[in-house]
This record gives sequence, structure tokens and C-alpha cells, in this order.
Amino acid sequence: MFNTALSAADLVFLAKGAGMTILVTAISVAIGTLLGILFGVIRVQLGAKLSLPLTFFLDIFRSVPLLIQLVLANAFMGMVLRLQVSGFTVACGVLSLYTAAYCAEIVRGGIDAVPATTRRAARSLGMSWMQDMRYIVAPLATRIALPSWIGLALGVMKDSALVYVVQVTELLKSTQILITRLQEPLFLLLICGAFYFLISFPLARFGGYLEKRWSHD
Amino acid sequence: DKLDDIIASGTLRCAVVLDFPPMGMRDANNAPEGFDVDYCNDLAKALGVTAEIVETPFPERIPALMSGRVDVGVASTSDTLERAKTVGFSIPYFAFEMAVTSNDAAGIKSYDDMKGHTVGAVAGTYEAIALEQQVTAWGEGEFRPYQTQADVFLALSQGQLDATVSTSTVAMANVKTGNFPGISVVGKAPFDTDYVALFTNRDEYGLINYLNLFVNQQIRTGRYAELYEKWVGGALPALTVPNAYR
Amino acid sequence: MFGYTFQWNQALARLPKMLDGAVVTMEVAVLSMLIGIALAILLTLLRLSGARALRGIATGWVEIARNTPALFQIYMAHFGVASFGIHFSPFVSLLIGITFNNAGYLAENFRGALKAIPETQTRAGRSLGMSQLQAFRYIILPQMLRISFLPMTNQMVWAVLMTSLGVTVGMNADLYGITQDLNALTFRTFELFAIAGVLFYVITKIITLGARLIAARLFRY
Amino acid sequence: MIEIQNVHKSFGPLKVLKGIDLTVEKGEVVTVIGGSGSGKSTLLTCINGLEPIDSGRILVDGTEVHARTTDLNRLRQKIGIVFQQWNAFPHLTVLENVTLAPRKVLGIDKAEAEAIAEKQLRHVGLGDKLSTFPSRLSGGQQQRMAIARALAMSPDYMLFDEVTSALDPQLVGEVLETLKMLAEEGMTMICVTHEMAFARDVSDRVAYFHKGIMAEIGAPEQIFGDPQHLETRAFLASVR
Amino acid sequence: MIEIQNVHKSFGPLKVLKGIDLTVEKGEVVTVIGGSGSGKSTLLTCINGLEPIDSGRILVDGTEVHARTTDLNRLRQKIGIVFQQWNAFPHLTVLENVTLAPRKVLGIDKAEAEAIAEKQLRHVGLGDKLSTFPSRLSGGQQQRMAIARALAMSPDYMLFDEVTSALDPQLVGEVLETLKMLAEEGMTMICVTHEMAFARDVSDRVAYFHKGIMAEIGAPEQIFGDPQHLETRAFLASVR
Ligand SMILES: Nc1ncnc2c1ncn2[C@@H]1O[C@H](COP(=O)(O)OP(=O)(O)OP(=O)(O)O)[C@@H](O)[C@H]1O
Ligand SMILES: Nc1ncnc2c1ncn2[C@@H]1O[C@H](COP(=O)(O)OP(=O)(O)OP(=O)(O)O)[C@@H](O)[C@H]1O
Ligand SMILES: [Mg+2]
Ligand SMILES: [Mg+2]
Repeated sequence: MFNTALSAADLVFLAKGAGMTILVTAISVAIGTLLGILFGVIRVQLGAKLSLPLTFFLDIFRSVPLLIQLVLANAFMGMVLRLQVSGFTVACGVLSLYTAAYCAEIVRGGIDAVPATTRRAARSLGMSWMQDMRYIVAPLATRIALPSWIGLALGVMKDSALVYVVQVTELLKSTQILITRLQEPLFLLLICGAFYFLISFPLARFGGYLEKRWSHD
Repeated sequence: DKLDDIIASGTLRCAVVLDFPPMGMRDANNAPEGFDVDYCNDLAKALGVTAEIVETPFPERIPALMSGRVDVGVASTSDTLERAKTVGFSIPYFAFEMAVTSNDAAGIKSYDDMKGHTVGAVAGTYEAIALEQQVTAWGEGEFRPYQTQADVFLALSQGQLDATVSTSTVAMANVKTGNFPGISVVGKAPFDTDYVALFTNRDEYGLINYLNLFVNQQIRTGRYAELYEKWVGGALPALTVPNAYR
Repeated sequence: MFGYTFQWNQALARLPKMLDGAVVTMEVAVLSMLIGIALAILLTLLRLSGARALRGIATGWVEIARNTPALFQIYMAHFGVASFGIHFSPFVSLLIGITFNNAGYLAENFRGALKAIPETQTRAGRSLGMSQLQAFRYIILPQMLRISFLPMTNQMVWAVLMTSLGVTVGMNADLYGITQDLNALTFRTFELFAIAGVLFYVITKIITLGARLIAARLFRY
Repeated sequence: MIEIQNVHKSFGPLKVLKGIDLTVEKGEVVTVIGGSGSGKSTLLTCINGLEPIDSGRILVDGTEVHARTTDLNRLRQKIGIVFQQWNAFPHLTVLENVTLAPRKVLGIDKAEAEAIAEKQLRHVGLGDKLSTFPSRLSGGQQQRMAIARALAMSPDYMLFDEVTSALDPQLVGEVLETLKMLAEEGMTMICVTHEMAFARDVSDRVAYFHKGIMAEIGAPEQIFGDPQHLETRAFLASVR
Repeated sequence: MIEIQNVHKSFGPLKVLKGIDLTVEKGEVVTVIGGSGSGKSTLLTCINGLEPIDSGRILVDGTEVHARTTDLNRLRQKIGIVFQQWNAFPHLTVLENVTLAPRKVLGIDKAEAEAIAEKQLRHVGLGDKLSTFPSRLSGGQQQRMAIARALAMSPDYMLFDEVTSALDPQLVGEVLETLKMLAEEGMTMICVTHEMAFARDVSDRVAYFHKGIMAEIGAPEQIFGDPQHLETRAFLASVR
């Protein structure tokens, strides 16, 4: 169907972009999840009032376009603080906080969904707060939160397409570079879209499946 | 100061825009090449250090400099007064004439033919600002800014744009690649010449001085003409303005 | 403390222009939501319909919208479809891209909401002599929209944030586009984008608060 | 008149109705009793055409329910039905619940529909709840609202499917009272119920269903006093 | 010995306990009865330190529960408590539910904890359900599992908070049997209950709570046979 000038080297170039997409996503989701769990637990422990500053801070990451977050973080690091940080670091930093902001909500929802009576039962057996968290709350909250978390991770992967503004050549940017050279926009875009789809779709389905299965028992 | 730092570190890091042929672009192996790339290499040689090309799109040039990720911008940057409030410019090292490139199907033969058509340019550039003002003055047609020079020419060849104004060097280079069938350079745009300069931090007078002298030396030694012939070709544009000092 | 001199008044002088941009941003977001909701309802119905082909198209839409980046969808709406000789202006391309995305996500939400409405509701409506369409229109749809109200609010916020991607298809009248143009003009990157960020924040807060007020008025049951 | 003639109905491999014959005259009250899964509910949903049937015929005032040419929406207007789950429309007030169908289906204008609705709601004792939302009503009140909603379409027939089964015991009485009142007013009714006392008091005839077959039908005195079938006896013993 | 001395407790403006005094000796079974909201549950959760108190003292074997220096986690090991809602840990099997606390809190190794758990589960009649998940158990079985779970920590005291209230009537008996068995074995127990027959049969003393005050306490014969307070009489009349 397509008569293409795409060479093997270009495919490698695209694959590198895809690798960058996955790398940025993996780092950000990993750090963001750890932070998100921390923030989520803090929010639950402190209660709505005391954690207001944290809530406000996290809310910013969900209320300002990611593009602006990236440009601002980059400009702040570079122009204001005059710190020498690579675009890759900025991208991972911003995406991590972005992930953490959403993840904290998911974690909070998960913890809140564990019935207070169940937690009381655990504490009544002499378990410490940490033991209650570790053996009762964590497994139960994970079940509730995992499907949403999968959705979040996939969302971060899709949103990582924006890190091009801080000089990270990820998949979509690689595609654009090739479009410049080869002038086959539709074909190249389809390859790019297919890549995202092939990663996202099965995992999203899996998340939906888990949600369905776990909501039944 | 920074000049000493560069010499001491042994590397000169230049911000170069790589989707702006023939000033900056990639070869078939996706390695950087172009006028600005060579110019940076010359500067490094003069300083006795090795050059490092840091790819930097237009909007990223200043943060890259401010953060110290690059030492000098060799990035076809117009030396506007507005910008000079933020960074320090050298004397001009290159000058662009503006050219009109059109999609053959649109039947545009000159600058004035663009009236009433959909035209575009790279967002935030010298020519984009001028062209947008022109479209407003004509009172008909539409102006569209795109993010990169590549997107502009893509849109032009797809027929989404009827014509664009860009630096003549860029126009020639893009038409020559053969990537964009059905477009041709049809004439000059009557805009002021766009002088572009090297830049570094505003307060690095030592380095700015050095850059000024370097630009001067490039012309004196004929290296400027040589590079111009290599990447652009044709009549060498003058870098001085009549009746004024700089 | 910082080695950088902030020049806020330079940037603030451009605030009126940025506010104009905010209005365009809202226009795109609101339009994309209205059309998106209508399309999402249609997609939901198609996904329930018996015809395989229709179901397939609707499902394909929903899955592509949910499993590829929004930036990709917008870029596709401009440069991708142009390969077929179809040309949309930047405004329309952005609108199409965001609407496509909205409709996909909302349709998925609506489907979940439908599952939460007991099947007996349709039965009750049909038993009163309502046609299938009437039962959907008067009984199922209002409940579905209520259940989906919070997701719809979130999607509206998303739509606002997504307008920032319009610059990739030549849009420069919206808040992000204007900010970027001003930045190219003055190089006051930090100040300008900080102001844009605040404006976006305020817009999203207005939307969430407004939605809460509307919900309180609308859903008294 | 409702005529049910040799009706068969399956869900996949499961035969739920295995040749039902029953004629209900105008003004008659027929009560259907029987074990769970015996097909009572299915019969009702077949009568108003919510479910298709496999064979046989159901005629309502001479119109064949499952004929292709029958306008089911019109037919259903004259058959009111109330289910076990009180299917209140939660997004509408009580008044709106009752006026919705008259306005949208019959095209009656708002004022008139509200007059009808108010009359029916007062009839079932909900005259003071017009602008309340269903979530504020007790189960018994919701069920009475559902009855008013059906009555507002001025049906000729009413079908009731275990309308009291999901109610708290103390709420059952008020709903049964409403049914009794309707019966006394001469409404033609088919009631599926587990309330034997109600069946005995109100019905003209009682039908006993067993595994998709109408095992026995007769006057309440006969069915309760002298059941002919072994299963009927066993069933009545079990519910007592 | 549990000593409760002039305990006051409020939730915000609401005074829930208004000076409770009660001493429970080793081996004693005290039953607490009283109307809804009278503070019975709150008292139990104060005894094991799940809720702070406003004033007064609670001593368990001489240790003050609410003293800052008290290690509550250790204290709770000797006070088993079972709530109205059967709080099974849904992600663990029955055996894991019971072994979790001994292993993680007491640090007993797996084999030993399982031996203990099996013993306790057999004790409450769940010896054949070890690897079942709680969602497969009836309410009564879940409640007995909760009792076994508490017993597996070898507590010195057991608190029961209306452990049968959320159960279907036919399941109540099996749980009460288990409690009775424990009482006969000499466990020190405080049971909040609405089951008057159980209170009468099993308890050494019965306490009647009314609006945050322990209005009356005495032998079951006295409380049920000859209640001193008007409220006690009214309450007993109402639950009969
Ligand atoms: N939509 C359906 N799909 C498949 N099977 C069905 C469906 N509706 C009912 N059934 C089955 O048909 C049989 C008869 O159901 P029906 O509801 O008519 O019984 P019933 O006499 O009303 O019982 P109950 O007293 O429990 O309401 C049952 O076995 C039931 O499981
Ligand atoms: N965590 C809490 N926060 C606020 N108020 C509470 C809390 N727990 C209980 N209360 C209130 O304290 C009062 C006493 O409650 P408690 O549960 O002790 O009563 P009870 O005697 O156990 O009643 P029941 O028989 O209904 O279980 C009630 O009014 C209750 O609403
Ligand atoms: Mg039934
Ligand atoms: Mg209680």
C-alpha cells in the first residue's frame, strides 16, 4: 500500500525514540508512584485540613498543562537557578511529580476504601500502625487502586509525548524528524500511533479485566 | 570569566537549531551538519578547544544558555532589541534575505500575490511577525504559525498553506532537497534584512568581545565566503549597515 | 538569591493579550465538550447496537482515542488527514483532535454509567408504553449524565489543558499559542509561562467549582 | 379480556412456560401463586410483550400481542404493570415520575397530566409527596407511586408481580390495601403474589403454577380449602 | 482485672460516656445491655485503647491503658475483641486470617502459629474451612472465625460487641454457643448484647447502660427479675 523510503537505519532511529518514550515513562512512573504512595498516605494520616498545603501543591500538577510545566521547570532550572540539568532530567522530574499528583489521589482512594472496621480489627489484635498498613491496608488498597494505577501509567506514557519541548527525542519527536526528511506524514504517523496503541491497549484491557474480577469478590 | 572557563574546560558547547536547513540540519545518519555547525567548529578551533553541538530548538535557546548547558548560541538568532534585554549579542555573523515560496497550485508569482491566501511561517520568527502584520494590513487571507520550519514546508507541500515567507537560504535549501514536490521559490519578500548574531550571557563582556572579533576575522580571512559558498551559494550578503556604527 | 532578574511588569503588560487567548482556549474547550458529549452518546448507542460494523467503528474510535497520545490525535487531524487532501484550519484541527479524544473517553464513561443503571429502569419505561428511544431519552440518559457528571467535569478540565497542544498545528490564538509568541518576542520565558500557568490554574478551578454548583442545582435527588 | 392460548416460552435450553392457557375476563382479579422459578413473572412480561414467546398466542382485547403488526407501545398503554423492584425513576420527583409517560407517550399537556397524576397519587395516599424525590420515600411509598404511575396511563388491565416481596413487613400492608382498593373499583388484575391471605380475600380465581405449567386454577376457597394437586398441597403447606 | 474508674468520653459536643465505674474480676462474665447510642460500643473501644478518653482511668492488670507510656500494641495482645461487623480480612484464607497476628505481632513461626490457629478454629467449629476465603463463609462462620482470630493471641480478656446483631436469625445460635463455651472455660469476658436469654444464662453480672451512664448493675436474676430503675424496666419491656 505504501511505497516508502523508510530505511532500516530510520527504523532503528524510531526504535530509539520508542525506547526513550519507555525509559522516560518507566523512570517517571517508578519515582512518581513511590512519591504518590508517600503523599497519599500522608494525606490520609494528616486528614483533609492539615494536608491542605500538600493537596494544593499536588493539585497544581493536575491543573496546568504539562507543556507549561515542562517549559517552566526547564526555564526555572536553567534561567533562574542556573542549574545545569539535562532536558531528560527535567522531563523525568516533572513527569514524576505529575504522576505523583495523580497517584496520591489513587492511593488515598484505595486506603479510604478499606473499611475502618477492618482496620480496627487489625489494631485490636495488637498490630502496630505499620503492620496494619503492611498486611491489611496495602493488599486491600492495592486491589482497589491497581486498575486506576495501570490507567495512570499508560496516561503518563501518552503524555510523555510532550517532553519534546525539553529536547528529549522520544517517539513522536523522532517521527516528526523522519517526516521532515522523508515527507511521508501519514505512513510515519500510523507507525507511531500503532506503537502507542500496541503498548497501551493490551495493558488497558488487562486493567479493565482486573477491575472487573476484583470488584466481584 | 566564561572565556577563561571555556578555554580551561577544553570544550565549547554551542546551541544549534537542527531543523533549519541549511544553517542546521541532519545528514542521512541523523548527524548534525550545516553552516552553523561549521561556524561553531571554527570558533572552537580559534579558541583551541573541541566543539560540542547541542541541539536546541528555537524556544529552547535561551534556557539552554541561562542554565549553562551551552556556552554560546550559534543558532541563526535575530538580534532584536527586545531580546537584547535578556541576552548579549555579538555583531551579526549572517544576514538573511526573505523569500516567498509557494505551492505551484496556488498560482502565486510574487509577494503581492499572497494577498487573500493562506500563508504561514515559523512561529515567533522575524519573518513570521512581519508577515502576520502584513496579512492584517491586507485585511484578507489567513496567517498560520507552525512550530518548526519542517512543519511549515510540510503544510506548504500538502497544500494547507499557499505560500510562506522564510529566509531565502532556507527556502532554497528546502526546495533543493526534493522532499517537497510542487513548491518553488517565486520571489523576494520586501522585508528588512534579518541580521542574525551569536549570543551569550548579557554580562560576559570578555566573551562578547571575543565573538565580535571572531566574526570580523571570519570575514577577513575569507572563511565566511567559503562557508557561504558551501552551504548557500550565490551573492554574499553584506553584514554591515550603511551609515551606522556597530 | 537567584542569579536572574525577574521582569514581571514586562510580562504582565501582556496580560490583556493572554486573557484574549484564554477566551479562545475556553471556546475550543466548551465546543469540544458539547460536540464530544453528543458524539459520546452516539458512540455509546452504537456500541450497544446489534450491527457488528457499527459496533466495531464505535469501539475502534473509543480505543484509539484512549490509547494514543492526544498530541498524536491532534497532529493527525492536521497533517495526517491532509495526506488525503483534506485540509482543516488550525482551529478546526485542534477542535477535531480534542473532540475526538473527549468523545472516546466520555463514551467509555457512559458505558460504565449505563451498567450502573438497573435494567429494570428501561423495563419500567417500556411498560408505560414508551418506545425504546423514549425510554432512553427520558429515563436512562438523565441518570447516565448524572452518574457521569464528575468524569465529564474532569474531561472538561482535560479539554482545557489539551488546547495547549494546538501550537503543533499552527494555532496561535489560544492562551498557550499567544504565550509562546510573546516568548519568542521577548525571551521572558519564565515570567510569561508562569503567568500562563496561573491562568490555566484559575480556569480549571472555575470549571470545577462551577461544576459543583451546577451539580448541586441539577441533582437534587 | 386477556386470552392466553397454549403459550410456550424458553430461555435458551430452559423451558419456562410449557403451554399456558388462561382467560381473564374484564373486571376479574386473578391471583397467581407458585414456587420460585415456576414462570409467573415470565408470564406477566409476555402478556405486555416485554418478552417474545415461542409459540401460542396472547390476545388482549382481541389484539395479538406478539403479532408483527401490533404496535406494542400502544398496547402497553392499556396494560399497567408493577414489578417487585420499585422502579422509581430516581432523577424525577414523584409528580414527574407519574406525569412523564402521560406527557411523552400520550402527548397530554403538562397541566392536564399533573391533574391526572395528582389524582392518582392522592388515590394511593401520596398526595403530600408530589415534589419529593423517590430516594426520600420508603419502599412501600415507592411501590405505591409505581402503582399510581401505571394508573396514570388509564390502563384497562393491571399486572402486579410480587409487589410486596421486597418490602419490610410493616410496609406490606399499605401496598396490599391499595391493591384491594383497586380490585374493589373493578380493575381487571393479574397479581403474582406470595401473600396467601391477600390471594384468598381479593381474588376471583387463584392459579397455581408449577415448573412452567398451570397445575391448578379455581376459586380461592377451592384452591386453599381443597387443593386437587399434590404439588399445590405441598406448596401451600410450605408457605403456611 | 479490668478497672474502669470514672471514665468520661465525648465525640465533639456529644457526651457519650459520663463517668463510668466498673471492675471486672478475672474469670468473670459481665454482660452490658442498653439502648442504641447509650455508649456500650464506645466503652469497649476505650478499654482496648482504640479510642482516647477525656478523663478517668482504665486499668488492665494494673496498667493504665491511656497512659502515654503504655505500649498499646502489647496491651491489645491480651485483650481480644470481636465486633458486630465480622471484620474478616478478605484477602487472606481463614487460616491466614488467624495466623497473621500471632506471626507478625508475636513473632511466632509459621508452623507453630498454624498449629495454634487450627486448634482455635476447630474449637469454634471451623476445622474444615482452613483454606477457604472469608467470602465463602456465612456470617455466623465469619463471626466464629473472628473469635478464633482473637483467641489465637491467647488473650486474658475477651470483649464482644453485639457479635450476633448482624446475623441472620438461624445463625445466631451457633455463635452464642461458642461464647457460652468460652465462658464455661473460665475466660474473662465483657459482652455487649441484645440477646437477653444469653445475658441471663451466661453472665455473672449484667450492667444496664442508659445515655452514657451505667444506670444499674447486678446479678442477672436481680436485673431481669427485679430491676430497680425505671429505665431498666422500660428497656426490658421493650426488648421482650
Ligand atoms: N431473562 C432471562 N434469561 C434467562 N433465564 C431467565 C430469564 N428470566 C427468567 N429466567 C428463568 O426462567 C425461570 C422462570 O423465571 P420467573 O422469573 O418467571 O419465575 P417466577 O415464577 O417469577 O419466580 P419467583 O417467584 O422467584 O419470582 C427461572 O428459572 C429463571 O431463572
Ligand atoms: N467515631 C465517632 N464519632 C462521633 N460520634 C460517635 C462515634 N462513635 C460513636 N459515636 C456516637 O456516640 C454515641 C454512642 O455510640 P455507641 O456506638 O457507643 O453506642 P452503643 O451503645 O454501642 O449503641 P448500639 O446499640 O447502637 O451499638 C452515639 O450517639 C454515636 O452516634
Ligand atoms: Mg418472579
Ligand atoms: Mg454499639
